[in-house]
Amino acid sequence: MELDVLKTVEWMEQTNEKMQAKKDELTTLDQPIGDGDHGINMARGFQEVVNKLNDTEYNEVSAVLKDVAMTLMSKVGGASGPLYGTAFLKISTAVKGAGTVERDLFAKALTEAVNGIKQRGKATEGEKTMIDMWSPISEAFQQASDFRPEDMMEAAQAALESVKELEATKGRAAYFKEKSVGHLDPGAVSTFYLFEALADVWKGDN
Amino acid sequence: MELDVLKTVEWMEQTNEKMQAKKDELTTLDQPIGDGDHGINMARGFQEVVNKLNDTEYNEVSAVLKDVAMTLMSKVGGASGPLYGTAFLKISTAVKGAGTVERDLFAKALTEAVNGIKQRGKATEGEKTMIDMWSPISEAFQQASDFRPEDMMEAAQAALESVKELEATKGRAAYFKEKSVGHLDPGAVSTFYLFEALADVWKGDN
Amino acid sequence: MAFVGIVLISHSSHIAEGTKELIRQVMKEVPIETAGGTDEGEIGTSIEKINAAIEQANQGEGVLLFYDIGSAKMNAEMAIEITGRDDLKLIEAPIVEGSYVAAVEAGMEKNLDEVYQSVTRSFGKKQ
Amino acid sequence: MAFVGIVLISHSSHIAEGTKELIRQVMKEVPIETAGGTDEGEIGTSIEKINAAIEQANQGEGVLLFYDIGSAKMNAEMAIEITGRDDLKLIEAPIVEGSYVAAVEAGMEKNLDEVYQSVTRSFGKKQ
Ligand SMILES: Nc1ncnc2c1ncn2[C@@H]1O[C@H](COP(=O)(O)OP(=O)(O)O)[C@@H](O)[C@H]1O
Ligand SMILES: Nc1ncnc2c1ncn2[C@@H]1O[C@H](COP(=O)(O)OP(=O)(O)O)[C@@H](O)[C@H]1O
Ligand SMILES: [Mg+2]
Ligand SMILES: [Mg+2]
Ligand SMILES: [Mg+2]
Ligand SMILES: [Mg+2]
Repeated sequence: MELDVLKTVEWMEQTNEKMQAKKDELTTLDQPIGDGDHGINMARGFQEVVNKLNDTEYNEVSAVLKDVAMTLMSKVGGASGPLYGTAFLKISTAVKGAGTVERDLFAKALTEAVNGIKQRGKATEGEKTMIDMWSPISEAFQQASDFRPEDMMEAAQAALESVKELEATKGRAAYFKEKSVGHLDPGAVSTFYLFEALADVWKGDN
Repeated sequence: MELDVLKTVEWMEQTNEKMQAKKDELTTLDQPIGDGDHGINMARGFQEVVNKLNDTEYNEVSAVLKDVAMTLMSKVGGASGPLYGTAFLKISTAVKGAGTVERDLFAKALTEAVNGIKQRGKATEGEKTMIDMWSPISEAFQQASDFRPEDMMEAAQAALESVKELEATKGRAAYFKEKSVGHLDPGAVSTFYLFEALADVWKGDN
Repeated sequence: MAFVGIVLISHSSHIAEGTKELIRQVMKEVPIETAGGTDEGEIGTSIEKINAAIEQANQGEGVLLFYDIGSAKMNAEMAIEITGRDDLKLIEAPIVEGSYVAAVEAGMEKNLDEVYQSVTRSFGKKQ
Repeated sequence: MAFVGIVLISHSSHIAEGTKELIRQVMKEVPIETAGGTDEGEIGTSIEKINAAIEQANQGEGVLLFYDIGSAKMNAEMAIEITGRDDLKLIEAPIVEGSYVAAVEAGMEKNLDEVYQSVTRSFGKKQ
């Protein structure tokens, strides 16, 4: 894995395409245990991200990701705005100065992102939020040095299954208590797509 | 004292005239420790009362007072609506069946009114509300059998003085805590005018 | 399916309507009725509006009433007494935050007492 | 005379504006600014709106921020961090009832900590 400015922009473009394609799915997931806007939030947020990136020249991956963070924070009206925003801001800070981001650095940056989300949302693993996707993916990154995109997606897939059975104790879904069990968490699913887009870009590495 | 239907209507008309004349004063009193609408509330409420009474034929004092109560409840937007409304409703119930209301019956009715206000407002004497006017006036009524309008107004005047020094613990003025000391309570002042109007009608008794 | 109804009594029609809007995003079916402002559209509350809202909100499962400050409570109590019904409960809880919780609970088909208890557990008493 | 400012952060612009209207009836001078809805006027909150409101509300005596539910809190915290100021306090109290108390306290020229304490004493914590 080698993220340079071009690849990072590509990652965001592919993420945006997925969010547009999955807009209704994400919104539908947010209906039974939320306010039914997660797809709208993500589609708007990443569209704005892509608009911003296409309008700007970048010399550094860190700068790209900072603009991603800022755009998501200001353009997403819901909880996912500050959460994704914080995640990207942490990654941006962690990779500052690097021309291309190698796997090890990215793994470190992901740890920071997870901590950032936890802090921002005052939540931890097992509360049925996007943390339950970000955290296992980050974990997976820390392990084998021959880590491949397929391994990442395997971790993501496994995480998705287990999120369903959790009871929400943070965010809007928490109001539904035990009724939240059996539903997917919309933020975990959008996070899944974010990393799926990364896997696609990464697979094209050479 | 003898309140018949005619006198009761006259009492309300005189009260209305006073409330119209004192509208600005009552509103001004409600500004430093309230929301500045008591004069507006009273002027509107009693105007509607008079409109209602002029439109209706009555056989009984009780029926007049019931309409007074209902009108005040529905036409005054603030706390004074249900409070005055409750007071008049209690008086109406207490004098039910009486063709003319003599002093003793009225004294009994006033006790009911005071209890009604207390219950409605979950308040008691000394909390700087209209209770601190209704209660001493009612007390005064219970005593001497040669009780005259002048005695009633003396009690009312004395009450007015002491209300000023109380600290509000109920109603909007309670938010101002110790800062409420030194101000008159608007509801106590409008109650003063209500009984002043009664004194005027009563004085004209024979 | 019938749900516990919710009535939002506020001195300001904007507060009542905005709260309803916030709830409607998450709960489409639970009956939410507003009683905001006086009959003249000024700041204050109206017993008639409260009564009409109660009537509308009651699907037979009872109604939970929220109010904002002080005198709204007295008008709410009067309105409840006037109906003579015993399936109405006035609650001392934050109007915006409390009614949001109540709507979610009502949507899960909890009964009036259960909804009342859930909201009460979630918040301290009002001033 | 300078007062502690109040910022009302709500998912609904109606809730924020209605609350301001309720307070304005009793407190004319205390700065009250609203940050209601998203930049697009939809239900949600906006860091930019919050920042603008903070800016407007600060007369040098600091600002107390109220929010309605969940995610508004995160946006409020982000906005506060962005300013880098230490005279801003986010409070866990009912947005309507709490800000009313705060406005009265601020109008009595209490300082930021005193206003914060008064409101906290009056209400239990939010959910
Ligand atoms: N406190 C929190 N900590 C971590 N993630 C959270 C928290 N609150 C919400 N989320 C995530 O945000 C997602 C909801 O995002 P979105 O629907 O855009 O915002 P909102 O709930 O404000 O409408 C949830 O599915 C969950 O993954
Ligand atoms: N809980 C209460 N018990 C008794 N009287 C009260 C109570 N609350 C308010 N009042 C009376 O009502 C008066 C205020 O009436 P008004 O200004 O018309 O209503 P609001 O305060 O709703 O604007 C106060 O001056 C006080 O005398
Ligand atoms: Mg949502
Ligand atoms: Mg939302
Ligand atoms: Mg008033
Ligand atoms: Mg008023």
